[in-house]
Amino acid sequence: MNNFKPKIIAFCCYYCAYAAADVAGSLRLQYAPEVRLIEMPCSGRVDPVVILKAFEEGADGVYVAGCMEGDCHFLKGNIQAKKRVEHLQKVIAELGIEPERLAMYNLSGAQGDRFAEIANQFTERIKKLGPSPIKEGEMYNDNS
Amino acid sequence: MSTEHLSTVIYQDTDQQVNRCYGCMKCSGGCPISFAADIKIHEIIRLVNLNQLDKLLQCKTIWLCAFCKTCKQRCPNDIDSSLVMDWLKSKALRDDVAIAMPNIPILYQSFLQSVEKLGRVHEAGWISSYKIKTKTYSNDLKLGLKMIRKGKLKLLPGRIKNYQQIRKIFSCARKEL
Amino acid sequence: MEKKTGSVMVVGGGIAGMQAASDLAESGFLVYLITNEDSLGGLMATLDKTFPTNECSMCLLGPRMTGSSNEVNINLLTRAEIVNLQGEVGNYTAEVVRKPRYVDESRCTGCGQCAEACPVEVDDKFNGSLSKRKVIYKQFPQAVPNKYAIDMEKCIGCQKCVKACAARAVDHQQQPETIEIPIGAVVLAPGFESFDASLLGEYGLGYYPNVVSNIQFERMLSSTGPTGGHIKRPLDGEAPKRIAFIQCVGSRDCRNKHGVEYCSAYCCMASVKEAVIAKEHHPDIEITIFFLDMRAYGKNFDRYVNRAINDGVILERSLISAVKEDPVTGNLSLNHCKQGDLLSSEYDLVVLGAGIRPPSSAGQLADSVGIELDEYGFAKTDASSSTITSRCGVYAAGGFVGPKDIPETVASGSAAAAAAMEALATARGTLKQSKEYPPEKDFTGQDPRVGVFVCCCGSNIAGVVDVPSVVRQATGFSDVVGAWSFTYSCSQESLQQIREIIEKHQLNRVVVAACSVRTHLSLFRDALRLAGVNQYNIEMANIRDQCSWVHRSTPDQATQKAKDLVAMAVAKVRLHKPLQLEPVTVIQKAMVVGGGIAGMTTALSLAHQGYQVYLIERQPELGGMLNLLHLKQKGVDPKEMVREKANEVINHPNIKVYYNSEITSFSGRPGNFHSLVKVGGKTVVELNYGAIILATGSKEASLKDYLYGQHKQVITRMEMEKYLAENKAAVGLNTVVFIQCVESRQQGREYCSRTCCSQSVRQALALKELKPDLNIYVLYRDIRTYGLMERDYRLAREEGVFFINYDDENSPLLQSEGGDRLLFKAYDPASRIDIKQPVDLVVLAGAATPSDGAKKLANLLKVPVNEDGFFVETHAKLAPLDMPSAGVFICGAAHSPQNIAEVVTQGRGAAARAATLLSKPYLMAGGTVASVNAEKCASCLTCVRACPYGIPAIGKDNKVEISPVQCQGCGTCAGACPNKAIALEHYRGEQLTDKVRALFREVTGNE
Amino acid sequence: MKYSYYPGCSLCSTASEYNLSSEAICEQLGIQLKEIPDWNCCGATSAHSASAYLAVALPLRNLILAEKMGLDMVVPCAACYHWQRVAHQEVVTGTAIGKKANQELGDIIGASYNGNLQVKHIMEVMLQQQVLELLPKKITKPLKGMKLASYYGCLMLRPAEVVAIDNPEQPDSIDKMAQALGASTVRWSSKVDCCGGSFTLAESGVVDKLTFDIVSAARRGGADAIVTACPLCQANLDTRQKENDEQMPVFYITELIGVALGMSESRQWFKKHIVNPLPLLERFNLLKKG
Ligand SMILES: Cc1cc2nc3c(=O)[nH]c(=O)nc-3n(C[C@H](O)[C@H](O)[C@H](O)COP(=O)(O)OP(=O)(O)OC[C@H]3O[C@@H](n4cnc5c(N)ncnc54)[C@H](O)[C@@H]3O)c2cc1C
Ligand SMILES: Cc1cc2nc3c(=O)[nH]c(=O)nc-3n(C[C@H](O)[C@H](O)[C@H](O)COP(=O)(O)OP(=O)(O)OC[C@H]3O[C@@H](n4cnc5c(N)ncnc54)[C@H](O)[C@@H]3O)c2cc1C
Ligand code: SF4
Ligand code: SF4
Ligand code: SF4
Ligand code: SF4
Ligand code: SF4
Ligand code: SF4
Ligand code: SF4
Ligand code: SF4
Repeated sequence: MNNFKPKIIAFCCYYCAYAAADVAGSLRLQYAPEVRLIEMPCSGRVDPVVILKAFEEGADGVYVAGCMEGDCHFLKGNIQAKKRVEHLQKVIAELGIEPERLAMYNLSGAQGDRFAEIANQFTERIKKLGPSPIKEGEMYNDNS
Repeated sequence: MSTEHLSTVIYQDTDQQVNRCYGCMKCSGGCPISFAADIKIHEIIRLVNLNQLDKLLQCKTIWLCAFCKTCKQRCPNDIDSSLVMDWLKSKALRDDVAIAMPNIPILYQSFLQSVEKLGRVHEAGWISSYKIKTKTYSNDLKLGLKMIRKGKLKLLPGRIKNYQQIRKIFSCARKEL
Repeated sequence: MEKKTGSVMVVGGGIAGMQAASDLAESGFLVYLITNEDSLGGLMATLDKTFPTNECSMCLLGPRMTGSSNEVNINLLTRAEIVNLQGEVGNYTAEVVRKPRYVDESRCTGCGQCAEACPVEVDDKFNGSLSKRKVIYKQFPQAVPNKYAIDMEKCIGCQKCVKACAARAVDHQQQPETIEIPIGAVVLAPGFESFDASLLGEYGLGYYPNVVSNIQFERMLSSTGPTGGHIKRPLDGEAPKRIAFIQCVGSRDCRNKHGVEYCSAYCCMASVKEAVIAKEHHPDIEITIFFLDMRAYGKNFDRYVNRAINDGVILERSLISAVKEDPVTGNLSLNHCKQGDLLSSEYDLVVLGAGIRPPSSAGQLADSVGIELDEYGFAKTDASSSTITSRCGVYAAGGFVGPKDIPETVASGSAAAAAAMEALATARGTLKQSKEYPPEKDFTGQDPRVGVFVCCCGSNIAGVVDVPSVVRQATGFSDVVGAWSFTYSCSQESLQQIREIIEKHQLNRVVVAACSVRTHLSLFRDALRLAGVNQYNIEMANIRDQCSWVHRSTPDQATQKAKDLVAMAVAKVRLHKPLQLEPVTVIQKAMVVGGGIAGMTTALSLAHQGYQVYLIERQPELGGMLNLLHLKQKGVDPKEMVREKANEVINHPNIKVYYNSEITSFSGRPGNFHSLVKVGGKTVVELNYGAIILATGSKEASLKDYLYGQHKQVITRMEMEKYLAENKAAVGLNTVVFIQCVESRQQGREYCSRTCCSQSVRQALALKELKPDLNIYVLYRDIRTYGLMERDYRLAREEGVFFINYDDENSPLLQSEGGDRLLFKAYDPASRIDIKQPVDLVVLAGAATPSDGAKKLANLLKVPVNEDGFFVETHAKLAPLDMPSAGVFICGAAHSPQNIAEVVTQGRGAAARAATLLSKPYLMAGGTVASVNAEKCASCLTCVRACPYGIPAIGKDNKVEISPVQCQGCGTCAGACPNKAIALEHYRGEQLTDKVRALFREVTGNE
Repeated sequence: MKYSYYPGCSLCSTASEYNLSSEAICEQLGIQLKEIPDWNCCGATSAHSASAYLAVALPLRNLILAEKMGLDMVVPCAACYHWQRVAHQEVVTGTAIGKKANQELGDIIGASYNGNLQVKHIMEVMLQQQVLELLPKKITKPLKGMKLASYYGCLMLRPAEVVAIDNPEQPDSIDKMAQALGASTVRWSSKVDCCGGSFTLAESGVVDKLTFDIVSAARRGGADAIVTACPLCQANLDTRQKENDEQMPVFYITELIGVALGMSESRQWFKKHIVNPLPLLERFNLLKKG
């Protein structure tokens, strides 16, 4: 179990989480190396299909990181994202994937420390859960 | 009595523009005798602005003021409350009102009598005169004896050469009032 | 007429300077932005969050700074000062001295190796000296330009930095240089400085470690600050449990050489904000703010303060005389008075609400450019417009004109820009620079040919990540033509090489594995354009900030992550489509709704700039509320001002005024709007224009409280203006009472009407002038004569106007005594006396509310109003004059209650904002925007509801259409669309899925 | 360096040790003091509350006498210093009282004041560059290890426009001198607090609290002793400490300078103190037991 190197995808809004990752970098904060960032124009762009695809491909955890509530660069994209994530948690639960493998976080672009903390916490959480129940094969088919 | 507003009279006599007061209460917060004051310093200033002379002349605060000028140092409107207190004190004495802390003017008077008479103050002399007037002999008795023993209080007064000049200064001052 | 120079120098790199610079650059002028610091940002860079939205200051500022430094028409000069200005408006020559950075900006990559090597540590002034930095340093992590600099005074000359810098950027021999720059106008925005509270020893700053200034506290709250965002006592690093804020430190204080009489205007709110943020960090911290008047006069400020109180922040109305320290615990104690009692309390930390001062360089700057300063040392400006200085062609903005918060600063930056645009209207566009690019190659139908460039960033990346193995792996991906590595990809040489490689290998797509898209994407996009490749055909993998810097101890994993990120970038870039920006023409005319002082100012500015303006006023005359004001304000007679402006408006050939008219329809897109305007209730005209500015103003609320309407001796403040105009107010009066905050700042109208305190004070002074022995009482909750208006408040007190504070529990009472007689009763907390007085006249400071019909107009234009009915701007801090719909702008009392000077500033500022649009013959639309696949669209309207800007709309065939000009590119609609009918370019569904897939297996073109 | 010297009434009685030590150290440091002949009481804490005029006229006579001597005036007593400065200021700035008093004094003593004089507190004299340079050469008994709370009180700091010899809120001139003597000074916040000296006799309850607070603060700051430059402060702090409590000696700065200069007569000064400072001085080996 100790050798388990989870694959984690973080969909990061350009205006907050991506910027916070840069701050974490310039401050040389050290955090868990398992997270792969995907830059998004806004957390509101988060697409249910893409997230489900990520789990299908074998991601052990996925999170979406957007601006603080009320602070969204695009006014309310992060609220939409939150709703979608909450909905998707139910969907994956029905597919037999622990809903804790999907999360939504809010942070501001200056919070390098918070970015690192989230990466650490989430990685820790996924390590505890172990590898995704989806090993190989397809549980979900998308036609897009 | 003049019908002029108290704040105007005080402004004329002391140059203190009390109507500038914000009521910010800095003076009261910093005043060392606030804890003992029946009317707080900012309230004194406020009562001047409200033309409430009687209340002011009867309060303890004006006599307690130690003239330390902490209020003036910190007042954002540059009001020197100690000068207002001084003005109220002399007004109280002039108007012969019942003074809330009678010992204090007696103390000042005893001191000044000594100066008027001798040109300098004779500590043992004025203190005992004060104690007689206020019937407070026993207070600090031990301390006084100790001071005498240590040569700090001389029993015999000395007088300056030109003591008449001092008396003239005092009489000029009386004319001022 | 002599030819004018189409360039402007902006002095000061704070938010005011950046705003002025970007408005000017965007509207066709060449800008020289000079600042005496190492980075852009100014005071805002030191702040953590900003009131009243609690947004992160740096998040707001970061994009602004990068934007200013990337804009081709802004030449940024750091460590620079203007020392001389010769010539006249339109044709100035500015002499600028650039002090050396000792680091070659063109070479430095911001890697920080030099600072790691530097052996000398000094106090970090940026962090309020609460931490240390090296002698070679970057001002703050997000500094722009992202370059290092040497603090030469402290340098010991050890040359370690020189050796450490692989880019060979450090140059200890750099000398100051003087440059002469031809310009047409100057905008001065050197800001203000925080007052040095250690000069007031009674508060103990600099003597007692646990007393800090508000700037230091901001730094502590900031996650990039000296304590990493943790509130710690400087003495022992303990987390404080009790914090006191002391207000008006060094402001509203005329006692000695260190004080100033004005109110610094921002500090009440800043302290409330800092208290709120501190409480967010640690909800159980006990926080008390000691204040005199809570000056929460701005838009949404009172709500903010009320929320703070609900969250447990304690407000105590009492200034503090002195702070004492317990030398054993470092705890601090202070006395305050409450209802006549003297209370003493102990705190773990004390924060001083230090006010502001004009910048220390103000005197020298004024001499150099030949302008006058006012008695406080701020820029002396024209009585009727605070952007106009004493020298023609020199304009002032921001804190330099007087205390201001951020949105006011931004508005004044725009206003100064507008003034310069007016002066240089004929030269607009003459010096505008645009880069020459080769024609774009057409790759249609070609397979992807991807080139991967992996950066070593000196040893920043290569020191941790195994760059050769990343290159090796990348070479193997399908569609990848080749991979190359560079020591510094962003250096001029490397960029040149990249272009050559692209051309040689006929690459049509590029991946750069280096640093952040936030700082470097535009640079590499430019390289693509120069190589004839569509600038959107690039993807970056951030293998520095996200790998080498943050996983130093696990180089293998860092390398693996770098490889993954590159694979993911390649997978995504394969599907990139060349995006074209399409030009759409702009009608270079504006419509202004509302002919008050705001609307007239905007109209005149645009007209002076050469644009045609339609001014729509529903009354038969221009001037709005100012027609009703009588008293002079800052030396300005409002009626006079209205008359002058109205004449100018009426006689200006570029302005067409429509009286008695209202707009009845609104359609089109930015740059091309159409409206029907009903004139005189009958005629309807159709007007086409490119931008619209709302200036519909405010009105006095109709009052019910305090016997208004029942007793003829109770009048409103507007009625008082009329009385004073007729000079009869004082006749036969003995006692006049002003009651403040009537129907403002209460349930249902939880805001401050902002103009009433100062107006009542002026009215009281005017009455005193008419009849010096008149008894005047002003019953107030907080006297809000913020900023330089504080002087009027002092004058009124000196004249004997008696101010009595009241609160909700002790509201004043007014009784009719039959006939004309009235009696007022009030409790005076400052003397603990009940005051009962017969009174002859009562003046109610009634609330200001949005003018009638504002809501209707908002619905017509599909723009939002807030719960109070005022228009809601795009962004409360940085876009105060823009409305969320592109092409719509806002100014004046319709935005929020404000005083004449502020209205004029906003009016002019809105003109600059509109000019950024109107100055362009066409708009470039497209890029990263959403588009609808009509075939898939089920017309479910999910997107219509999801879009934060209300842009998707039902169009032809009942299908949704999205205007590429209006779309902001957030992708919320695309994420929401249940049929996946909406694609956000660059983030299309298949691009994202492929990017995800690439983490697990190689993605090829054959899936 | 030559000055006219105004000792004032206190220094002739309750604060005689201040007088003795001031004169002694000045002599040692080559500063000549010439006592103003026939000087009179400045009115101190009482004159102003009876009459604003008296508070100016009394010290003005001394200024006239000193001006005749042609020497700047040195005053060790903070109260006298304060009132002499006030009188100087009133005349120089030409206030109504200043003008009147100057004119009437002219009639009374045949000379009036021209304002050609500087009134200096003895601390100002001691902190002159020359003296500071001389001191290290003269110090034979540095006050090493002694921790002092320097106490300034009100009269030499306020009002700042008239008297400030120092930062009115965070003064450090006594600290600097104490440090020059080899002692260390403690960080404390009661340096400029009022001790209530003006009514020590009339309202002893109030004064007891004020002095108690100050002495406790000094103790909490870790001080071995308090050092002042004002006879009212010294007397008040020295005499108001309760016999049963732990007591803290209160020095005049001039006494400590004397000790550091190795003056053996200092023992006589200390005998006049109410709180006996000898054990402390002996503990630091500054005075021999005996
Ligand atoms: C503690 C604190 C908290 C605050 N919090 C808030 C808040 O929450 N919300 C809010 O709205 N406002 C807040 N403010 C106010 C806000 O910071 C200011 O309104 C704003 O930063 C002013 O911007 P500016 O561009 O005018 O000046 P500055 O930010 O001061 O920028 C001026 C720039 O000009 C440069 N410069 C100066 N002189 C020269 C020269 N001679 N030559 C070249 N360059 C020069 C300076 O170095 C600086 O870079 C706060 C202020 C403080 C002090
Ligand atoms: C009671 C009160 C007292 C004030 N006192 C002062 C003061 O003493 N000092 C001070 O500086 N400021 C004062 N103000 C603020 C003052 O209103 C502004 O300073 C200034 O007048 C605002 O200018 P404006 O152009 O934004 O709005 P306004 O002066 O209100 O002008 C708005 C104009 O728009 C027109 N309009 C409105 N809606 C439409 C529409 N739908 N279509 C066409 N036209 C429309 C109106 O007819 C009006 O002419 C006061 C405000 C109020 C409410
Ligand atoms: S400090 Fe000054 S302004 Fe404040 S209450 Fe006292 S007298 Fe008034
Ligand atoms: S001068 Fe008087 S009122 Fe002012 S602070 Fe001192 S004791 Fe209080
Ligand atoms: S490139 Fe050179 S000067 Fe710039 S940060 Fe790196 S080491 Fe320092
Ligand atoms: S030369 Fe100066 S800046 Fe460079 S490392 Fe040495 S001390 Fe630091
Ligand atoms: S009243 Fe003015 S100066 Fe005082 S803290 Fe508030 S905003 Fe600052
Ligand atoms: S492009 Fe390369 S060299 Fe330049 S800053 Fe980014 S990582 Fe460093
Ligand atoms: S009277 Fe007006 S300006 Fe003053 S606080 Fe009340 S609402 Fe605000
Ligand atoms: S991308 Fe964003 S702004 Fe554009 S239409 Fe969609 S939701 Fe609206």
